[in-house]
Amino acid sequence: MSDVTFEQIEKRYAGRAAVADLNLRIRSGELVCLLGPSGCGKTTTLRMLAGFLTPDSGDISIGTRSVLNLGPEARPTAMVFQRYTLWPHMNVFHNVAFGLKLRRLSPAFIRQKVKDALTLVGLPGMEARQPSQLSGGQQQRVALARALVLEPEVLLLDEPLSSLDAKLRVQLRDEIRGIVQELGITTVFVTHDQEEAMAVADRIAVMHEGVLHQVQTPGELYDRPATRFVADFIGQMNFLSVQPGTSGTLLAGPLAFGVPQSAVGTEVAVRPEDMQFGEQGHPAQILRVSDLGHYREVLFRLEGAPDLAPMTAFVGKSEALETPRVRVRRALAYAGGVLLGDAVPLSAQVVGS
Amino acid sequence: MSDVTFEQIEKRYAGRAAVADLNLRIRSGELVCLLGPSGCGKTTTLRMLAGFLTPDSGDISIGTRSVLNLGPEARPTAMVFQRYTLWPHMNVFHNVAFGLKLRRLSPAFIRQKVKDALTLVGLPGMEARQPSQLSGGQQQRVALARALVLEPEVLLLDEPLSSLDAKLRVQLRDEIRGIVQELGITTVFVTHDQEEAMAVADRIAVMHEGVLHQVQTPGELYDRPATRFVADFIGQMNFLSVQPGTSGTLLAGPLAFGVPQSAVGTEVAVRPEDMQFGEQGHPAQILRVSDLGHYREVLFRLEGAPDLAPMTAFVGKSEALETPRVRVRRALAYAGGVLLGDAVPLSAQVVGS
Amino acid sequence: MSVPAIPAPRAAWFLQVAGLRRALGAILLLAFSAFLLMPLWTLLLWAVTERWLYPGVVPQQFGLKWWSWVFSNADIGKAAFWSLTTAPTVTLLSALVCLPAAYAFARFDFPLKRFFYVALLASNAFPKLGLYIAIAAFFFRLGLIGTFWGVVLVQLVNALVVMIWIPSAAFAAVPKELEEAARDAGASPLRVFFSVTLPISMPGIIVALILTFLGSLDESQATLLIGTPQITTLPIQMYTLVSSYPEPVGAVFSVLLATPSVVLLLLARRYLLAGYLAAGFKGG
Amino acid sequence: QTNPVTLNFYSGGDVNVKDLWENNLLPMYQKTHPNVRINLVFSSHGDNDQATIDRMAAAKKAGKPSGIDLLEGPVDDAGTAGLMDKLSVQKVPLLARVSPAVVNRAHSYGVPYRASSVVLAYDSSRVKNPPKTVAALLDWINKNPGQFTYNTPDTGGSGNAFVTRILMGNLTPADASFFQTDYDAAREKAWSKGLSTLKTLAPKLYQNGQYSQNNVGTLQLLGKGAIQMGPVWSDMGLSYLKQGLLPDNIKLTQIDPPLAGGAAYLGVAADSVNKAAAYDFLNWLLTPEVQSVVVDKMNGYPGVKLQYMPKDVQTRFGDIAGDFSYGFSSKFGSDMNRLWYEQVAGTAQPQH
Amino acid sequence: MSRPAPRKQTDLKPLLGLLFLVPPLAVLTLLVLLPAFDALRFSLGWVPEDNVSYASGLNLIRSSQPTLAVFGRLFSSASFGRDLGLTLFVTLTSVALLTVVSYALAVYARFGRGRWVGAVRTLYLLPMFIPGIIAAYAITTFYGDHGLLQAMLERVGVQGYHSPIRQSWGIVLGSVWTGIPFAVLMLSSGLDGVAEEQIEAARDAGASFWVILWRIVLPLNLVPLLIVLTFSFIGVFGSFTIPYLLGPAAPNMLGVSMQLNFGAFRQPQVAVAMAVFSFLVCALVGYLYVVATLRQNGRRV
Ligand SMILES: Nc1ncnc2c1ncn2[C@@H]1O[C@H](COP(=O)(O)OP(=O)(O)OP(=O)(O)O)[C@@H](O)[C@H]1O
Ligand SMILES: Nc1ncnc2c1ncn2[C@@H]1O[C@H](COP(=O)(O)OP(=O)(O)OP(=O)(O)O)[C@@H](O)[C@H]1O
Ligand SMILES: [Mg+2]
Ligand SMILES: [Mg+2]
Repeated sequence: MSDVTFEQIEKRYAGRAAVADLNLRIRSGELVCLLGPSGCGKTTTLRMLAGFLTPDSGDISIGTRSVLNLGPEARPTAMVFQRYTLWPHMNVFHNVAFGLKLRRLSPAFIRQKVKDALTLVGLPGMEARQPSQLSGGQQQRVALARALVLEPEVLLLDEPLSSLDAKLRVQLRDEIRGIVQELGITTVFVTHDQEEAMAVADRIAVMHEGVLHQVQTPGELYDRPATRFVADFIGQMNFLSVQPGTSGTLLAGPLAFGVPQSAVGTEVAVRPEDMQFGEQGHPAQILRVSDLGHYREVLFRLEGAPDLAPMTAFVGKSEALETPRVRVRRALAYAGGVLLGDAVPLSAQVVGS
Repeated sequence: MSDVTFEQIEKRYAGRAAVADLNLRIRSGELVCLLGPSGCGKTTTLRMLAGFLTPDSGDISIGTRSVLNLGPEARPTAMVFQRYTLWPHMNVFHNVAFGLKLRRLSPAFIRQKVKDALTLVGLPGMEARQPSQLSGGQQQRVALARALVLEPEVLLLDEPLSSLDAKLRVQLRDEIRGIVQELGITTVFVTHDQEEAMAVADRIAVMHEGVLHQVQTPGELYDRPATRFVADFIGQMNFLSVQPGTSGTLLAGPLAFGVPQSAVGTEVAVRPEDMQFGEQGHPAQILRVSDLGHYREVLFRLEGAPDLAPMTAFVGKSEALETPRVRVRRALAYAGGVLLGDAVPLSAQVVGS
Repeated sequence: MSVPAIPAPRAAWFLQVAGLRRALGAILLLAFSAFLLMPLWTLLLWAVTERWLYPGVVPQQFGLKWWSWVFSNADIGKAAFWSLTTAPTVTLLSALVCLPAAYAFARFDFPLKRFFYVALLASNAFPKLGLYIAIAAFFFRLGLIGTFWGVVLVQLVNALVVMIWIPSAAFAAVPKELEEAARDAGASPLRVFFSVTLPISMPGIIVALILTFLGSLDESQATLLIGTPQITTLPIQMYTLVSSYPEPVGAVFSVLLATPSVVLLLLARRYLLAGYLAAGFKGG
Repeated sequence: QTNPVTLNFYSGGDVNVKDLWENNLLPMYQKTHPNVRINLVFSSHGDNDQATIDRMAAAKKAGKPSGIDLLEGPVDDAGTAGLMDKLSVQKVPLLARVSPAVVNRAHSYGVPYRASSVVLAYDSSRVKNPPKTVAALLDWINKNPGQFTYNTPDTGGSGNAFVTRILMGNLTPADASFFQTDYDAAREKAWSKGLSTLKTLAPKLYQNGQYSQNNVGTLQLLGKGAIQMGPVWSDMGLSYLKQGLLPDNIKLTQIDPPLAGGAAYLGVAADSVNKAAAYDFLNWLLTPEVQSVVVDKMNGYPGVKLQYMPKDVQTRFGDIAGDFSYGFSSKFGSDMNRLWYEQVAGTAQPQH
Repeated sequence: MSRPAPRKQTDLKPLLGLLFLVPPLAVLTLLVLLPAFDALRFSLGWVPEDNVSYASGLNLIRSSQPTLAVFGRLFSSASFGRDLGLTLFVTLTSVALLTVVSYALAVYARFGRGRWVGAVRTLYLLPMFIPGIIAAYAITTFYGDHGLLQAMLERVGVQGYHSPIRQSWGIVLGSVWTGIPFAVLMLSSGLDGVAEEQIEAARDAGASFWVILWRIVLPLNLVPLLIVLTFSFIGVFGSFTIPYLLGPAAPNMLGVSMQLNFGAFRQPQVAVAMAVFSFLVCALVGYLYVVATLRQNGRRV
């Protein structure tokens, strides 16, 4: 019902595309994160949906009707910004009530609605506070209440947490996710923090330089990144430059992989947790071990492979590192920046001889 | 030789202690992180060491001599700041050469030193650039070079990476660690990002509201947090409120723990990765699973324990969650905010009956 | 590589040095205060003086005789009336004329924007007397000489720069997000301006209003040419008094005339210190 | 009586003139003439004289009434421009009591209702024998450096009169009358000797060449004891003495030939529609009672000849009222100002 | 599926912007451009007969073609040379003194510590709220001949005080006194933009107070400084009240001289020519300001 559809949207600034040929469908009630490095076009996309920017071409619709001809005040969207979220000259009540008052509702009704909204975001009874008397997290909660009180069909969040402390960020993102799911509002959440995106999103849309690379659930995105950029951007990834071996195999030093097809410049990508230390595998030389709490990050080199760059492995705290031998559990192959398919780790002996 | 010692340092602002009774010894060549939430006194501590602030009482020494009577220009320290790191009206060369020129060294010598320093931070040949032509990460590198070129005995870094992108932050922190270790400079690194601290520090000093809670290596800090605050702040932690059971045991719903001694308000703390899902243990009800890439975060409740708040577990991607039964692998007991000791998980049946 | 690691501890940063330097600072500070305040102090003394002959450091005879003299003789009532009607009118009118333009400069892009912005500066550089003479001839034809509106209009010239530049910087400093949030909540652009933009930029506008008001209150050259004899404002009265009566009269009148301004200063201090003035001039 | 009329009366001068009108003459007139309302528009120092004339001229050109009935000030200039009504004994009978020379000076465009002259004020405790002639005055100044000054000629009549007197000292009587009424820039060469006299005088003045800035400035310097002698308006000097603003030891005297003075003229605008009432008002001004008030309040000279004044007035003015001479015509006056600035004040002065 | 064509948004903003600009531009045209143009024409020999203040002047130069004769007369007059000399002397000294004093105050207000800072911050605003005439009058009563200062000096046995009032230094004194608030406010806000970190980094590198001031603070604060220099220059150059009340009888600053020529000398054409000349000088200096802000905006991007 409140599906959001971008069709061939393009927006250019001074000739350079900030968003190019964007096709994206967000289902009613879904929470989609727009994720990508700074300048990739996330905010531009969001602001086109909100109505602050007009696309150069393409169409945007909410539900079944195009919203392109509507101004921001007429669209069923509400936005929460990264900075400058509250009007500093109004107290919390007036901030939240502003939109309601424009609709000429009765004062008693407005009071009740504001009260409900503040309760929803965990700030009951804060009506009389000035924004300057609130912490950053509380300000963002009020901003959320201000957006929700208008009962929008689509909620837009532009890096709402990025100015907050780490602990608070985690807490608030869980709350936002809870509220949004409870209300069933279609939500677009912009962030450049992949952990945040993975924690809150139903699906993540990864953008890079104006181009949408992949839209997927967090798990699938991590497991099968569609492009090399996504693979690199989401989580950590070891990229091994490989040489073609015999019979369709690829060789990276002592490691060998089987791929369906291959091309020039093919790379093999291995997640750090897929580098398995144990009794079997190739001898490795450990360069550094960082204890990151519930796991350790191990920087190592494969012995007898001076051309291979150092690689990273995630190792549980209980696993032993005394006999540093490494086996690859799972790998992917990329060519021309695009996923080719699985790279099946082969026993090096089999191939190498 | 360049040990840094804080002895009973205290600094008050308007009657409130920003730093209270600080005793800390940093060994020569060591990299210590000051870690803590915003406002805990990290910057204040660092600036007292640099000489920009004078403590109200106590003593600070570098090597064997007290530096309290020296101005910042006379202390063998060099500082890198979070923001506004470079002088915008000077190019890279003049930024780095500034301190050398004040020492009236020969131009040729200065040129050489600047060149070496820029090479060290990975920016060879960038002398002629203006700061505005550099990316944020490059600017911080130049700032580092500017600090290092004076060959300080102690290097002070105040959240040098917090204005950078996530990827860049990881990369630069590794580089900084490498350079500092290579030069063997005693380093104090301020951050509020615990992951960053764990990745770079030899030891971490955790502060809270002006008080130093614990100084330890990252691993030990994670494994045996000395206070409840540290336990909560470093990594994620489940706190279970417990009831005293028979014969010195503590009960949290169906879970039982053995502790050396106990007190009113004792809590048991369990790391999420110490919540083990498997065939054995207590039945659990899974509330939410977030796929965070190389592991999953599971929010669950123990069945038959309505009083216990939902708990978090980290579960590997390969582990199955079909038969949700939970066992606690390892736990700690805190009372009055301070570590009591290990809480040994007991088989509930043994105790409960 | 080894530097002769000579720390260069010569002088320390500001005031954090020996008592000598601090004393020097104190003396300079006192000198500055005396430079600013002593003339005003002298004036205050003269205002309550009946007799003060030369070598005296304080008046020989205090008294308030001249206050009643000034109130009963000089045309204070009339001058105060004209001052207190022209100055607010000039201020309000200039706000009406200039604020939309200030907003346009802050928020819109239009052809020749920079040119117009700088043209305002140029208007400030033409010597005022030259303009007034020509304006007087022009007003003469329009019958504006010696009228209230003539005085108001001619003073408008002086308000243009301040009333456009400073508010323009204040408008520009309002984050776009705050305006967009209001649009988002359903407000029309006009509503956004009055509910969000204007209140938030108010401190900057207040600075501009104050400067315009003070400028108008201080104006004498134009009023002399355009307004007198029908419209005499306080500064013109002051010229008369200073050149016609003994010192105490001018002093009494000065105190009367400066008091409202100084009250204004105390009220407006924090706005002035907040940097809006400079923001306006740097906005170009 | 007839219909009530309103006379718009444009006047200008020092504040004492304003006080005279507002506090004395107008209330007095109003008492006896309830049907005539006089609307006074006053500009201090006559700053607006030119503007007023401009306004009348523009009105005349446009064929509209200027709204001005009575004008006190440069009636002569205005009259020359055809803006004033020429007066006569038929229109204002008491004009007969005024010295014809005085009436002629304004070409009959105004009634001289009061007069005053510039005199020399001096500190009698230190100056025992005040100079009686111009030459003696110059001699005294040179012998007592720093004890004399005068105000710049554009800022007040007293300094102006002193400058005029020095310049006139080198003119023939025929020239003098030409300079009083006409204008010809070419004849200003005759001033050069006087200007150089003034220039050589400068270093001997107060503070090696400081001029006071207006009539009051000289009085204030005298009052403070900073100078011993200076030219002042007789009326101002007398009223300052009366109010105790000048110490008693300051005395006034006139030199020979006298310093310039003048009458204040009040005329009727050519386009006034209330001429009858205006004439009546002018005539009233010349009555002995009114003239006594003028003399009393302003310490001015009467407009009518002294013989028509009460005895006590005649004795009071015995010493200084003997005579006064006239200044230059207004155009010559402007040029005199300019040349004084260029050649006297503008020359290099000793700076400390 | 037919998609509604995106609304061809004819952007109204440029139009609206120009519309908003109409009122001040009208004021500018009527009250500045036209009069200035009038004045310019008059100074070039075109005498408008319907302008009585112009046409009734003495020694008018009338010409049907534009002529520089008026300027020729102006420049060849000895008094103009002296006036210009005084004007330049006063303007340059005032601006220099004003800058030094204001910079010292701004630095103190920005970096000073202690309870006096607040007092100074209010104090330097004071002259902004004192009308110029009163300021001049107050300065005269204190610094003038036989004023309070002289009395005080004599009390402590210092003889031979020469008052600057009614000398060229009197104008400088008055200009500095009245110019301080604007200059300090401007410089202060510039200094507020210099981050503590940038100064601390320099201290850390071993720089002394003066080195920091000269090598860090000053260069970072260049644009506000230029603004102060240009605006003070324009302000003092064309000032009237202060030089009229505090300056010598002659020579005069151009502002006063204009007034004299227009009033006491009845030389409106000369007065207007002076106005045109002053404008050219000030416009030249104003050009500096424009260049400075342009450069700054260039750097900001
Ligand atoms: N008003 C504008 N004028 C010109 N270019 C613009 C404008 N707004 C954005 N851009 C450019 O468009 C691109 C996308 O910008 P956008 O703000 O959408 O990035 P983003 O993904 O939100 O980045 P961030 O994470 O930094 O907020 C960037 O290259 C940016 O420089
Ligand atoms: N100049 C000051 N005046 C008053 N209080 C101050 C001042 N500087 C710091 N404080 C207070 O001292 C405490 C410690 O501040 P500090 O800057 O050391 O915190 P921090 O740990 O560096 O925090 P952050 O992570 O936000 O930089 C805070 O409560 C702060 O408000
Ligand atoms: Mg963005
Ligand atoms: Mg800090």
